[in-house]
Amino acid sequence: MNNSRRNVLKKSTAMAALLLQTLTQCERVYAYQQNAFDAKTIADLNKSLGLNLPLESSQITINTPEIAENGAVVQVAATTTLANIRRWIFVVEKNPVPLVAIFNLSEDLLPSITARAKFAQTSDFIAFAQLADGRVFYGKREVKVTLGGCGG
Amino acid sequence: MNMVKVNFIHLSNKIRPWRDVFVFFLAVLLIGCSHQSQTEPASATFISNSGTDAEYLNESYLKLSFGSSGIATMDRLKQDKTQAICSQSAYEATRLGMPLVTKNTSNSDLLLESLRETNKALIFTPSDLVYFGDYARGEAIAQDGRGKTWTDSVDQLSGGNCYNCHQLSKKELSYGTLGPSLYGYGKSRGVTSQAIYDELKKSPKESPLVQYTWGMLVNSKAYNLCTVMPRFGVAFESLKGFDQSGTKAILNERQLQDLMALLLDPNSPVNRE
Amino acid sequence: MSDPMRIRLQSQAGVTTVKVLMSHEMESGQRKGDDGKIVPLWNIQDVSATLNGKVVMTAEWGGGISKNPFLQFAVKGTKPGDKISLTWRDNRGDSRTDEVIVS
Amino acid sequence: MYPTNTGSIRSTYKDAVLSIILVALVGIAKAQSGSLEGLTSTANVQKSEQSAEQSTEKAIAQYRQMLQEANPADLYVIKGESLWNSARGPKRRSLASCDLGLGPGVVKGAWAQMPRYFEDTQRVQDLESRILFCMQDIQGFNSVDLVAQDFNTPERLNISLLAVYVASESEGVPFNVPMSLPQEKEMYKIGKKLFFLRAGTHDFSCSTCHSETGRRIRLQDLPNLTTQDGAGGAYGSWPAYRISTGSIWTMQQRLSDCFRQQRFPKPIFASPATIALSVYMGFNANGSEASAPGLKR
Repeated sequence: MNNSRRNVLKKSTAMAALLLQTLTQCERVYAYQQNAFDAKTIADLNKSLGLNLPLESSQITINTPEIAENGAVVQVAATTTLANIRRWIFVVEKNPVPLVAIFNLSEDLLPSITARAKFAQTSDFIAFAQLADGRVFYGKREVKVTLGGCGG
Repeated sequence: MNMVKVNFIHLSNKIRPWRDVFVFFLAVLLIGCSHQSQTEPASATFISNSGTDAEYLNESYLKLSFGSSGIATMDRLKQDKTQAICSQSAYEATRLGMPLVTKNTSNSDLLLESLRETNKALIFTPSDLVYFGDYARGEAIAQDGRGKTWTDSVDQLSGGNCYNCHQLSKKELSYGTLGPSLYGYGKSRGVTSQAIYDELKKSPKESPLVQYTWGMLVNSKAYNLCTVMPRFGVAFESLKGFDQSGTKAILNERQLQDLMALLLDPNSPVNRE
Repeated sequence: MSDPMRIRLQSQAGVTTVKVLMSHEMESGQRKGDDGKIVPLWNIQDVSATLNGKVVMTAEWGGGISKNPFLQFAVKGTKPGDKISLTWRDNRGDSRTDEVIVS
Repeated sequence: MYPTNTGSIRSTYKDAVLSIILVALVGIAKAQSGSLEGLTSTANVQKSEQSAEQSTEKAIAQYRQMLQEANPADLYVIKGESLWNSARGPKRRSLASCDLGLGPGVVKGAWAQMPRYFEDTQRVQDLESRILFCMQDIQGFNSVDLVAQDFNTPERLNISLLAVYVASESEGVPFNVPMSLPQEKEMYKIGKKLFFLRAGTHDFSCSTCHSETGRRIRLQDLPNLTTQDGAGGAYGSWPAYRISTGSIWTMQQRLSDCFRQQRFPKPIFASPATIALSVYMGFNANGSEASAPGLKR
């Protein structure tokens, strides 16, 4: 247990360093993590992003609609009172590609991000928050996707 | 799609062959307007076929504005008497708008009664007196809102559109409110056990509930002449006296039986918690 | 080639809220077209925001972001006259940059 | 069984006569279904349904409100504005001199007074048919070809972009659709008649869904287009961005798809019937503020 936690920390710190490097070098901003967007499950996604054992946190607030009348556009927002967040990872659990977006935040940003995601079906929306020290927490909320219109 | 190519745009200060046609057309409309007849045209006429009376939305106007597309042909705009009388009464009932032309009200109770009878006569009895099918299939039909539009094909089975207007189960949140809730339809009408349901299946002719439910599905207009609910079991074009080769009702017999099961089977989502 | 973004700013006490709409199809790579074939993935992959030339946010997006994407974030320590710039680049190599001035 | 129009009867002479018809209709319905309705005890069921319904509606309202903050339609308004000012068509001219009713080149507030009668074409025109006219007259486009095309062809999509731009320039302006000329009155009457025309395989008319307040189809609220509020909110919010198609739909396209689902034949683009319906809705909306571009499911 301790061992694995240390590993996580090590990995995460390494990643935080990488992230900082990215943020300071404009030219190298585009380092698209294709394998994370290839992941079909949360487990695979966490593996590819190095997010082992994230903990659910009440300090993360998710703002999503309870019901979406069209899954094509659902506004999703996350904010947190956790200090020093450096990264938001937005995930729609039941989508064929669960990873929706990764946002890397500098210290100049408030810890809130709003975006709009596609929901293939009723699913949890999960927002992972990665802190400067590498720790990862998450919050989640279900969005029910309904059928609208005349169905014709 | 065999739409007519029509020019609705008229250039000023140029030679415009269309303009003359249009001015004539407009004149026709205006004449139609100024001569507001005080007498009702032939009863149950909403669209005039005289082609001159704009007040009665003449057929040539519709021909100028609509075109056959796929299975949705211009024949669809020809009304049967039920459609015509119900168009007229709704038209006259609106509060907002322009002053209404006073109508001769020869649409007597007798006429309404006879139209209702006409519709009642179209309620058929299912073959071998089988009124009930499978509620799971019924649920799928209730969810399905497709069929009969210009983007649908002629041999495609139509859906029932039920959830568009009715609540039917607890689980489906996306339901309309144009019609009353049908959640608990069978249960609240006494079909509380499999035994009672089996009894209905055994002697459907003796059950007013079965006869009424079947009748509403096949031809709702037999009960409430101007209800917004379609006549699901009636190939009603035949009423209108023009050829409709291959015309089918919205739902076939088996689909109607499946909807009966959806409404009355105690195990269906309609009658479960 | 690419259509302009629509960027709206709201500033209060040195914090500027940035609301961006981007014009993009965002094909998920999951959808079947009219011909029954899968419409290939076509999405914005990278987004970055700068304040007076300094990167304040970067993002990586997949096909799960909705068509005509919306993004909102808030930058601290802004003052009138500051320049906020946004850039996106998609998987076909198209890109677009638009900038606005904090008022 | 079903709601009828009894709620809207006034005690004028003609309506009194009409009420006889309606009472007869309701009476027939009651006589037929009354005994079976007696079997029901739905009061409790209905109470719990109501609260479930309310919470669903609240959740949907929340969903919509979140999206309303930033309407993708704005992206298309920008495109439409640049199209309006671009030299295009065989004559390589812009639409800057197009007269939308308030004089050549006046876009601001013009849509709030449309449809209206135009002297130069001697007909009542709605937003799209007027744009079509300007495209032919000023830019040299062939309107007959454009009418025959689908909504999704490039130049027809351009008409939608132009329409959403023009409409957006009336945002917040109260509708004042003119109704003084005989041609305008005529179109109103025809539009109203069409609105109530029940036909087709399903017996549907526009009024089937749009003549009562507070109803919905599936989860969509249905505007009552016979009232100022209903017509103002609905007519006044198209052209709109449709989430389901990810594109701008104009009122012409909205009407076309309504007719499709009504199981009617296909309305011809910019045809007299479609304009007449817009006259009916537009005049009913008078006094309400234009809110286009809207955001729709």
